[in-house]
Amino acid sequence: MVARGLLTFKTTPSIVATGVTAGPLEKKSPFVSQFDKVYDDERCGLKTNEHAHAKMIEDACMIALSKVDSIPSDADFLLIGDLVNQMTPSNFSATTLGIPYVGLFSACATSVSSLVMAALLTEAGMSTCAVAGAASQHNAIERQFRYPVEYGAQKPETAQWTVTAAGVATVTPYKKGFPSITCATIGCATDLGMTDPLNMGAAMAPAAADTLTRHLAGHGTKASDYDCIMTGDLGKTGFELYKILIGNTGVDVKENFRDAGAEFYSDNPVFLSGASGAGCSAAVFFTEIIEKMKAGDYKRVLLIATGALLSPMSFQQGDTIPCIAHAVELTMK
Amino acid sequence: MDEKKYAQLEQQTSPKTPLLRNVIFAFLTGGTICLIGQFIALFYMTFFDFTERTASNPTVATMVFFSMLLTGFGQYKKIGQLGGAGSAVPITGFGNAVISAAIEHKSEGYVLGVGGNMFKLAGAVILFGVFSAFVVALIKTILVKFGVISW
Amino acid sequence: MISIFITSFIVGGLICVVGQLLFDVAKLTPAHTLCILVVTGSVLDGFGLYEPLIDFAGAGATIPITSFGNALTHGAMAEAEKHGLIGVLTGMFEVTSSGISSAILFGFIAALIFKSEGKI
Amino acid sequence: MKKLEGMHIRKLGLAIVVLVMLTGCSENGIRIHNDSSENARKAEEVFIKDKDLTAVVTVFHDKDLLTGVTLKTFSRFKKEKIEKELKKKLEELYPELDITVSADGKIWMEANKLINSDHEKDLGEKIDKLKLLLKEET
Repeated sequence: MVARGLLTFKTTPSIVATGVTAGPLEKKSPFVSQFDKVYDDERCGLKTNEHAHAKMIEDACMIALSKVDSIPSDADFLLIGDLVNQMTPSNFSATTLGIPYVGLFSACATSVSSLVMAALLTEAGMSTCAVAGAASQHNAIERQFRYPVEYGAQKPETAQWTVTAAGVATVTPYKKGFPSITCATIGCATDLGMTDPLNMGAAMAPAAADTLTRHLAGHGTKASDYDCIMTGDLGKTGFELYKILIGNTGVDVKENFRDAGAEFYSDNPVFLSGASGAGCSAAVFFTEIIEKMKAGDYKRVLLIATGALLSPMSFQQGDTIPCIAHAVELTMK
Repeated sequence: MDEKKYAQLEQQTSPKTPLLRNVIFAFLTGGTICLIGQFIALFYMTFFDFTERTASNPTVATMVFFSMLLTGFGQYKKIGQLGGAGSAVPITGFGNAVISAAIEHKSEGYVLGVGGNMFKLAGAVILFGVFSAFVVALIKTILVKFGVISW
Repeated sequence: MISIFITSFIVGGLICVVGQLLFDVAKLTPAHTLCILVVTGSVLDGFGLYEPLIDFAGAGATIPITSFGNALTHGAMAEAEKHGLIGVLTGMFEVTSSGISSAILFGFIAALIFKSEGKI
Repeated sequence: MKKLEGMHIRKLGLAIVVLVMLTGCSENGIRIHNDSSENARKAEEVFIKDKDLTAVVTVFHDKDLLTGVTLKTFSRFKKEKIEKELKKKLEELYPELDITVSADGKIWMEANKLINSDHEKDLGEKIDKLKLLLKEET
């Protein structure tokens, strides 16, 4: 049976390895000990931010592959994305890696959308080893979407800090002892007329709420069935709004609701509302969540990555911010 | 949920802009920058042949120089986060806009990058400054011609 | 003369408060705010009000961006006073602001020696 | 060590200059230096009557009359007007002299320096230089 946007994976592809790299500022994150590689230089010793961005993706992919004793030529697909114009960092890392590559863009929701694509390819029997993930680099993204990094603009408390991180996962057919992808929901682009690019959490919250509602209804589950329902990068402001929206639909909002953006820099006030960026959800999902699943703390989790689909041009032309949220359900059998 | 209701909910939930705090910090930051400017003007008046009026040019240039150092060493954005308009409105903020864009676009080369993007943020200020100067001077000249006002 | 330090602090601070209100109450971007202030300075000079403010507050009036509008208008009007209507045009090409030239100069020097860093 | 000491002295000197400027400026008073044949009393009376002024320094030298004044805080708004009016009054009193009146801090400082230094020979030159300075536009 085909249901709109709802996917169920009968073969339950597994995430057998993850690779997460992060920049120097991410040492302030409580998750830092779980990251595979943390650079001391935000440009990774390279000339430009964009080169560093590509290098981060490359290293994350190499780490994710090396954990299953593979090399890039063993991988069938590379499904990654970032936020820079035309995703050049992903493209450059794909050139270096030499894996058949599809660039994906769902803004900050790319971590889940790429994971879903990898699961689909695996389910169809077309892939035995797919690398999926997303990345962002603070300097490269800031200069594109907002102001030059050194520009002294006052950010409101709702503003989020784009993380410098890349997170990728190696997806293979079902393997015992690893978290596996059982089902997913592709979100609808939602736009409730928010226009403030310094309050992206508020813009993304309705999309996350919508996708969660659809996932629960479509797959016939309850929020309490999950050990953890983690959203991508709503930040503190967006997370509050999202919980209210979800509460309004009659779902019991309990402690199993978490947000990667709000937790990424814990309560450090200099990061204002929290973290954002494609790398934020990818880095937390592929460390904290996967580790907890492997350790047996979490049996069943729902990951909802959210993305604001704006461009600097659409904002300057006075358009609203359309948002997207994709959900993927992982279980530990 | 429709757009209006959500906008309302968003207004209620999002943290309020601390207006009073922002205004006070803007006043203190802006005031301090101007006070430093006054000391520099005094310096130029005391040690060089500048009058109060002519000292403003080297003072402005010196303030932009300070702005360059603060921007280059990554301090101006911290002042900006604290002071808001207090650091954006003085000429140092204009300098910061030009200098930060120049540093940022260095990676695209000195001609296309630095040259082409230096006035990305500050260009609008120059445009409206020059245009409004033209309009104001034109209007005043015409009014003087018709004897409505005098210089 | 000690009073000029006090007046420069207060007047400079107040101009910035106007900017902050434009940020927070009118919800304008920094670029819009600065443009409005520059035009304000230029119009004030048209009414002959900005120069007295400079006499009163010194750097408190010359350091905020409003003085940039004032300087340009003042240059254009000085030419217009001498040469009439054509002076408005010729004046426009003569007026300069030390703010722009120093920002260009130091901006380029900064690009030569500094790199941007996304640190906090 | 000597270099260090020199720096300290220079710094101290600078601090003193600033302090003197800050305190010295606020004191009321009229200083007149007269080495011309004119009677300075008439000018003094004008200065005393003018309520906008806080301090005056005046140098009479040959055919020159240089006056630097400091104004009350809120009178500074009318700086140009006050300068013009004062100049007019002085011109009526001393039609023979070339009169320069300024409320600019630089003139006030320099006029004070002229009186403090006893070099009378290049007084005229220095006054001419100040007049030139005033003519400069921003």
